[in-house]
Amino acid sequence: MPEGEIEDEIERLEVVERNLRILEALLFASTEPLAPADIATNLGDGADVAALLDMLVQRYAGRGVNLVRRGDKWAFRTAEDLGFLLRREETESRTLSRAALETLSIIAYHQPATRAEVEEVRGVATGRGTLDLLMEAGWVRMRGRRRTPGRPVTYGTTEAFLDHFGIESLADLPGLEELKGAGLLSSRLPPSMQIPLPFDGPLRDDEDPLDPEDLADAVEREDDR
Amino acid sequence: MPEGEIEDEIERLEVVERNLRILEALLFASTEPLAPADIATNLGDGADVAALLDMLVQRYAGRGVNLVRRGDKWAFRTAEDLGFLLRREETESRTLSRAALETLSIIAYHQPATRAEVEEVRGVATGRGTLDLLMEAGWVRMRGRRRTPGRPVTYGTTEAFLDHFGIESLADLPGLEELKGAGLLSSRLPPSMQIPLPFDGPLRDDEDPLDPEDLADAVEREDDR
Amino acid sequence: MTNTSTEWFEAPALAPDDEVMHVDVGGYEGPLDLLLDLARRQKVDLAGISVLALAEQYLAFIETVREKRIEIAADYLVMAAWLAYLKSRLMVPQSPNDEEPTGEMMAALLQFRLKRLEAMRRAAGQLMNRPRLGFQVYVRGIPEPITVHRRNLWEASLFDLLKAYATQRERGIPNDYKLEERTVWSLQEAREILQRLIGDSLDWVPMQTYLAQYLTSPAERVTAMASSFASSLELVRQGHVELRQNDAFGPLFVRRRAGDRGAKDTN
Repeated sequence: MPEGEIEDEIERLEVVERNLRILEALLFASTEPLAPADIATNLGDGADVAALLDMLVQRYAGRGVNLVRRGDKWAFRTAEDLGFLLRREETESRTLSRAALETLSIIAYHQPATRAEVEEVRGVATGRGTLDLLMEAGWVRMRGRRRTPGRPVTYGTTEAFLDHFGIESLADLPGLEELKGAGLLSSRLPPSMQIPLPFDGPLRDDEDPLDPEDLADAVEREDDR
Repeated sequence: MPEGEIEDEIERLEVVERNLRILEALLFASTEPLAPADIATNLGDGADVAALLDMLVQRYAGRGVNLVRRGDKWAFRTAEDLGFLLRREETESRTLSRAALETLSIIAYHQPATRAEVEEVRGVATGRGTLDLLMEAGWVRMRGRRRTPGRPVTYGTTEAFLDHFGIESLADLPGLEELKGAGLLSSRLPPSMQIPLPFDGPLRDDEDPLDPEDLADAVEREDDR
Repeated sequence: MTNTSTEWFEAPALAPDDEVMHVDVGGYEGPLDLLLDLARRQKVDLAGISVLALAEQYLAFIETVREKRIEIAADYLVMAAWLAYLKSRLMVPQSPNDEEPTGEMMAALLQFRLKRLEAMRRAAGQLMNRPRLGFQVYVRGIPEPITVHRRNLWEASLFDLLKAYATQRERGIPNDYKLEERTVWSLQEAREILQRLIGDSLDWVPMQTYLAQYLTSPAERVTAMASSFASSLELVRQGHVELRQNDAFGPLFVRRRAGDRGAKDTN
């Protein structure tokens, strides 16, 4: 390699190392997962955030603290296998009711889902309080309104849901493949073989944006927290 | 090295690595710096906590996050040279309130002036906040303490004050005739009225140096910025 | 929650099969939950359950509950009606031109719903047994939040500063301060001065000459002139002095009137 190229390469590596340090510092400092866009502003121009994140994931792979993906965001979390050592006395476990747990899993696996659809799966009416509780926990959010008569609100999970349950993306929901294979994610009879997958992207074809009042409600709820 | 010894060595290294992982996770998750004694209880018997901490310090030495000692305790902190990542400067232009402007002008002309003296000219009480604000703006400083009962703090202006208002020295503050000439003072003033000559030298005869705790206060204020 | 095999959906504590009929319906999360529980009791995979037997068990259960006059949610009754219909469809052979779903289709639908509910429960259990944040996985214990340092750039001009100072100093001047007292000659004063100056002179002398010493100060000039003139007119009326003016705006001459000897004690 000609000498000039070697120098270029050394400089490139130095820039990468510097960016990795910045990435480390920012991700360590925050308790909330960070989006690559939040990080990019602090790196030099033309830094490949995705590649840097990948390098950092590998560096921390076997360590006591890992860099994990949560939806589109990234965060340092203690290694899963060390949980037993770190148990804190003060963590009070919020026990969710059976109804809330079922509702949460139905929304997670069937999202976007309306209340009627949740009720159809459970075979029983869902109290308004159940959904409120899940939204208050920050795990469920209103996504939009289904483009059907009555324009029911559609619900989906949040990034905090992924973070809380240690899931990289909805595709990694436990047992998803199995459920899909068994046709159990359908809201219809098994032979109608079109199996929807949980969807947390932007609004789907059959969804409208939320009405302004819905958002006002949500803000209010946010304020109550 | 005999084969048995190699195996022992490998096993020893594995234990060290495992302990380092636990140490990393403990220090990361702890809500306060940890003492070696707190850590020892979570590691295997006979673990050399001091040596492990030392190894971890070295591993993180060049990283964006360092393991640092605070007294007898240990914690991860953002590398000092990256502290700028955690501070976001937002400058906002604001107009000085009338009260602040008045207080500042009196201090400028009457310095060294105590708060009581400022109040006497203003005819109203001057809130502590006003003086704090002027000090925060960097225009007013505590000079010393007046050698009178109660030893009140004397205030004066700073270099930054001269800079901001484009005055070369305090002697250049316009005097009585100039103020009249500029139409700022009416010509019908009692002949007894005088405008003091601001004093900006070191301590005056009637001033004592500040007490040590005054200086501590000032440093604290500096830190809050 | 440490135990990874925690069963989140333990069925409500139920008595053995033969006592099922005595169980309170309140322990169930709706009719599907009750059916699922009954189906589990068949101790086979849901795919292999006898839907007919299940329907019969459910109907018997509801019957018992009603006999005991226990309030029961409408959901349960709707399900009972549907299951009664399902049962009849399963037992009566389908006629060729029947448009209604077959008993088998209805049974399959029920099985599907039971399987789906069970799957969702299992999924919820799996979710809860994951290494959850704050239970097995932790965030940074001492986060270093980004502190937004709001720096105020204070703005003030030298003019503002000086104006503030001047305004205050003026405000500080006591309100009862008397402005320069303007000298005003009262008519009485003017008369005395005039009489003293004219004295016994019987020569015509311009009044301004008498007043010369008073007319130097501009402040006094006007008042001295005005008051002296007014007083002189009064003195003329009383016959003490005489006035003469040769032409308009010309000097005003004044002299003691001949024969006025008592000038000094006119008053």
